[in-house]
Amino acid sequence: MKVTFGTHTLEITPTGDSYVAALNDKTINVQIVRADSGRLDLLVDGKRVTAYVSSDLAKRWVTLDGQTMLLTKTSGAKPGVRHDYAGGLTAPMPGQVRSVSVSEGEVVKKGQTLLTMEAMKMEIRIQALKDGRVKTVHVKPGQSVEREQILMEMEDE
Amino acid sequence: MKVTFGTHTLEITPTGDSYVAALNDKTINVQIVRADSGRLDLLVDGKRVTAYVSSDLAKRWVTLDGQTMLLTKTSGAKPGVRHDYAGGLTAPMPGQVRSVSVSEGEVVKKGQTLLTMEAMKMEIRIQALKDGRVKTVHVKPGQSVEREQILMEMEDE
Amino acid sequence: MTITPLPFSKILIANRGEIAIRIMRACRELNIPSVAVYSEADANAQHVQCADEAVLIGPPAPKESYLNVDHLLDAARHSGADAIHPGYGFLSENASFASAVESAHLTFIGPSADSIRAMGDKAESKIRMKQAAVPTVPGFENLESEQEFKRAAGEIGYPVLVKAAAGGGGKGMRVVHAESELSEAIALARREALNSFGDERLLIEKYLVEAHHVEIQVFGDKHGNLVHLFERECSVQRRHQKIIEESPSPLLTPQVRARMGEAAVNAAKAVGYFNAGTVEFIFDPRADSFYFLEMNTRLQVEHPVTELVSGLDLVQWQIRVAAGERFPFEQSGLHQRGHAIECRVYAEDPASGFLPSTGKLLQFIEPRGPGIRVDSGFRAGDIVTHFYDPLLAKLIVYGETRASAIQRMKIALRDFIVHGVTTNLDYMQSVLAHEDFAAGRVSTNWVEDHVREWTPAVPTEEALIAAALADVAFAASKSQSSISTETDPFNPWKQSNNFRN
Amino acid sequence: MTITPLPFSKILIANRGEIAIRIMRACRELNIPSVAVYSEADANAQHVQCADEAVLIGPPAPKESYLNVDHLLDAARHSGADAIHPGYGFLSENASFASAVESAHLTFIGPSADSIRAMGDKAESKIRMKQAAVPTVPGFENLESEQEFKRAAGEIGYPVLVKAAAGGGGKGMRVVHAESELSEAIALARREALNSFGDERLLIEKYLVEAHHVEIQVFGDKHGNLVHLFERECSVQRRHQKIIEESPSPLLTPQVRARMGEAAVNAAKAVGYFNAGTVEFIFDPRADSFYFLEMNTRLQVEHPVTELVSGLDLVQWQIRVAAGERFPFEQSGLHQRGHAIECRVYAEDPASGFLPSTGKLLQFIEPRGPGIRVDSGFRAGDIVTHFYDPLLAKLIVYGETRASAIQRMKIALRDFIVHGVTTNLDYMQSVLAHEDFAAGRVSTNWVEDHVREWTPAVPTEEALIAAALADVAFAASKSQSSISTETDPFNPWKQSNNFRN
Repeated sequence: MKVTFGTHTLEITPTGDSYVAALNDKTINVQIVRADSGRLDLLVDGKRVTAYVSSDLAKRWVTLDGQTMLLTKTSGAKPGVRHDYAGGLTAPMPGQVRSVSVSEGEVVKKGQTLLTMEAMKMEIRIQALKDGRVKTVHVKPGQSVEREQILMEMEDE
Repeated sequence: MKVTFGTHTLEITPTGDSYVAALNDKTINVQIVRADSGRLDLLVDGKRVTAYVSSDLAKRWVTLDGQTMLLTKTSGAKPGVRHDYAGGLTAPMPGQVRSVSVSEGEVVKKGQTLLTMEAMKMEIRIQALKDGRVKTVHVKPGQSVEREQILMEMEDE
Repeated sequence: MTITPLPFSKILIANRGEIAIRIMRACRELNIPSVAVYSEADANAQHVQCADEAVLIGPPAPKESYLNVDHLLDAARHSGADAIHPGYGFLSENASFASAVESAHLTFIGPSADSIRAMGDKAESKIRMKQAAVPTVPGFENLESEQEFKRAAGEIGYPVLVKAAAGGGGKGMRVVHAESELSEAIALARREALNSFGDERLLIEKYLVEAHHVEIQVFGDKHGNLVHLFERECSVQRRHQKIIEESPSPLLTPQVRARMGEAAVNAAKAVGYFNAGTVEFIFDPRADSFYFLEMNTRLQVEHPVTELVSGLDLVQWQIRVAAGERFPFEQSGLHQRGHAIECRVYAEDPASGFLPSTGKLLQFIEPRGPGIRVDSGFRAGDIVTHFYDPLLAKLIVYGETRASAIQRMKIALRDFIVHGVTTNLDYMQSVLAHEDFAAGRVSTNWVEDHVREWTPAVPTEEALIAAALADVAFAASKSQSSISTETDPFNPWKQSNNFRN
Repeated sequence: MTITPLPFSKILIANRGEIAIRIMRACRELNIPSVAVYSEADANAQHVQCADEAVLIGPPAPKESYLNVDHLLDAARHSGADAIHPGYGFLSENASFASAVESAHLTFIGPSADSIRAMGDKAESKIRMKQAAVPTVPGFENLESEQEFKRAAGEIGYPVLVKAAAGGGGKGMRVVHAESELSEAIALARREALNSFGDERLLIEKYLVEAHHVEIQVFGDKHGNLVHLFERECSVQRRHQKIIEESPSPLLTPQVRARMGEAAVNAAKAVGYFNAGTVEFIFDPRADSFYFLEMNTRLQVEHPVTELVSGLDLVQWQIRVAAGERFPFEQSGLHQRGHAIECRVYAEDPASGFLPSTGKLLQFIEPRGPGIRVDSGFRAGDIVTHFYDPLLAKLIVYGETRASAIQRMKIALRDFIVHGVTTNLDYMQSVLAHEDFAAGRVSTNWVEDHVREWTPAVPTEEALIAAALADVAFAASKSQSSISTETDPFNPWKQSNNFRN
């Protein structure tokens, strides 16, 4: 079984009562001691490891030793889809657009407030990441937006 | 859907977004508000009820309002199988037979110790429930027994 | 030795989340049925499941549900509740609501509307405190034009703090470092103030750079008894909102503690206070001086740390005091014992400026063990929406000493498993492990500096392996709840015969 | 303000279940890695999952694993542990084990082998206590023939108690009401004594009918400081084993408490005691008199109630004292605060004479909330076997007063969900709700009388409906973790328009 998370590809092979994982030119012996309710008790090269794992489509949430990591399962052939759409400003969280301070074609400075959003009773300012020109504005004040929805697109001046 | 637990038979009929349960000539409206991980949030005739339910083959463990009940799903046609095998003395719990104090054919008095078992570091005495005669002894000292395994059979004198 | 029956037949809790559940637990313990209210977004929320009854009060937007006084009073009438507990946030510090509750012949579980009004107006309260000889921060109130703000800020000296006169909880609050930032800060703060409190008035005051936030819990019955339950140190903040609180403060000497407690009791007495309240101070550890900041006329998010060190149940006492009970204790009989710390577990991403995170909770496993308490509002399967505050749970620990409480908290944070939303759990671990925290050197702007050094965990080899194997393992265990290997890897007989000889 | 590093690099816990986990938590908090030991039946047990390392020590039978001194010492050597904590039960009160541990140049986390030996022999300890002017129960030791037992019993007067000289925990103990029962009781007690302690000697003493079991927690460091941490009332018992314990006792006056505490400290001093120990007394509330029963030279199952009222972590202190630390407190600085109750949750059937119940835990949901602590040894999916004590968990609550602690415990018992084995949860609810318990009138034989009035819950209509619907509902929610109905039943707009106007 071959699995890819981002830039890491693992080859997992069952061998009797355990598994061999090949990763980054290393070979690791893994045994599943117990698996229930999103919890895995493993022996990784003889060391006891408890991992909590949840799946949400291609995403895998993993907690190990109190550290939580989010992995995305990708097809090994293609690079993963990037969330920060090139040149686009996306909504950091779901909410409502409060105001749009710029119009299409306007030249803006790095750090300038382009748009404000409201979510969870907070006001969030969306600012320009660098100097440039507003290419397209996709949203209007009052509009509800999803997380990672593209709000506006920028281009170099 | 018709379900029988012991002497009670329920008829459950889905109606739109809820169910109608017919039980003991009563009709009860039930709605499932949420169901996950062995927990049911119900509306029973409009009253909020949280029930914890687990299944183990035909058995159903149900906790309601802090009271835990064990139900056994039976076929509506036949009465349930009785656990206290007629005339037989069964092991109250899994363990090991320590000693057998009587032999086949022996006449015994009510309350007389017939056999001792050991389980969980305790010594348990199996006593005659009434006066009678030992018909058959099925076990030997040192033998491991399961819960409800028949240890010996008795007959009237 | 039985509990005296209280005069309430039913209590409506005008709140949601962990605090609604906390209050319902207290109701249950006092044998009083509780009524939950909920918005359309909260139909499946834990606080609804936890109550004896529940009433829908409107759409998700707070203005149309949890902040809607008419709907709440209708819900109380409808359900036959005779008292209302407002929790914290929402309408808890709204004097008009307290008045409306009393006008409807219901008991408001909190202070009088007059006390709330007096302390709710930050400008007015500051004047009152000056009169009561409680030390206050240099600042100005009742400013209108931008010119007036500019003049005031110049006189105080930058940095200054612009904040809502009616505010609290960090909403409508902005630090301004230079005159060029003042105009936008005023506009934003005004809008947030209006949105959060329905009142856009602002005040301006000196912003202390190395300030610590130390507050005193006060409590009064309706018979004139007013005590304090010692301090809480609440200096670990982001966006002016507390994330870690503790009691005792590592910085207060017994002398300063006594003086601060006395000042807090005087502040509360000046407004005829009863029920639970908190007097917040800015504390300058270099000068051992403190200034009155504001009084929160309600139960505080961080009340559990006080419960653990004082041994008192603050929420039960809120209900008892509202019912007219008299304190059986006096100030001299109250003592701090041990050390308590609270960490607020938020659905938010510390790596992206603590922006809230939403989603379905795929796992939600609370830590447990001696000295660990979790006040939470969620369970696995629940959905965290963007409509409300992203507080998932409060993790509180008790230890004999500060060092042992810190150690216990580090472990508890590691044992708290939340999947489906990003949380600040990992970040708080780094704060607890930091030498500045151990030394009590964390002032209110420390997080802003420290979070830049912090990065979330990078996937390890073991994480990649666990993620890959999970698909296999959980698929195999679907029909049964666990799988076990027959052979045991630690079997010593595999290696040697030393035990069998 | 950091924790002083202790001289142990690794601690082996020679036990299993909840107490092994409790000790591992303390190790983690003191930054010391822990080593679990386990039998073949416990390969998947929680205490194994909880440890930093785990070593298999033999087959399921305790004699071949948890009671096997050689295997335990080999495991310690193998893993590099330099101290051993015995927990309670198993080898915890075995002087030879304590000696063997010290001979192997490891630290035994407990009292000296000499103290254990002196108190372990019930006959010898009674003589010692008489010498130390600690009041003792009338009785006889060193009896051999049945004739001698008969003569002794006759002299004391029936009912009498026959018990193991080396015993503890109700094992090898029989109440004899008449001479005709004496012979079988001696035979059974001898066999149990031999089986449990490897020593068949018995003693005989007066059995007090309305007796209460009150015990005093003592604690000594290795520098001659010996304090007591007040009493625990442990009169709710079945088969001479405690099921509910509390502190303070509802029956003790401050005067009796002080006298009993002093007697306990004297008892401990008489055997040069250090580390945690418990002096058990029989208490006659009508005469306010008490008699020394025995001393348990180990940590007690019910230590959490003392932790909650004293604010001290007894297990951490056991390790610290073993490491040579000195108490930073004195008797005068120790106080009881509030009230704590413990309920022992057993896999057993109260309706069948409290016989143990075995099986797979289909659900195991622990109650939570302020003032609730659960020390457990299981999680859902675990299997309860017949090899060991059927204790699933200890549920402990804290309240400001006894009445509020009882109320909190009632709720916590209701919220504890265990499926797959029969438990005593429902039965304990009936005890907590009984007027005799509220009035503190429960003596040690109360359960035997009371349990006859008690019957388990009869399936209700709602239970039948829930059981029938579960098959449908859980089948539907297999692919997703929860299902919700679109329409909300509490929608007030369905009934009226009062909120929309």
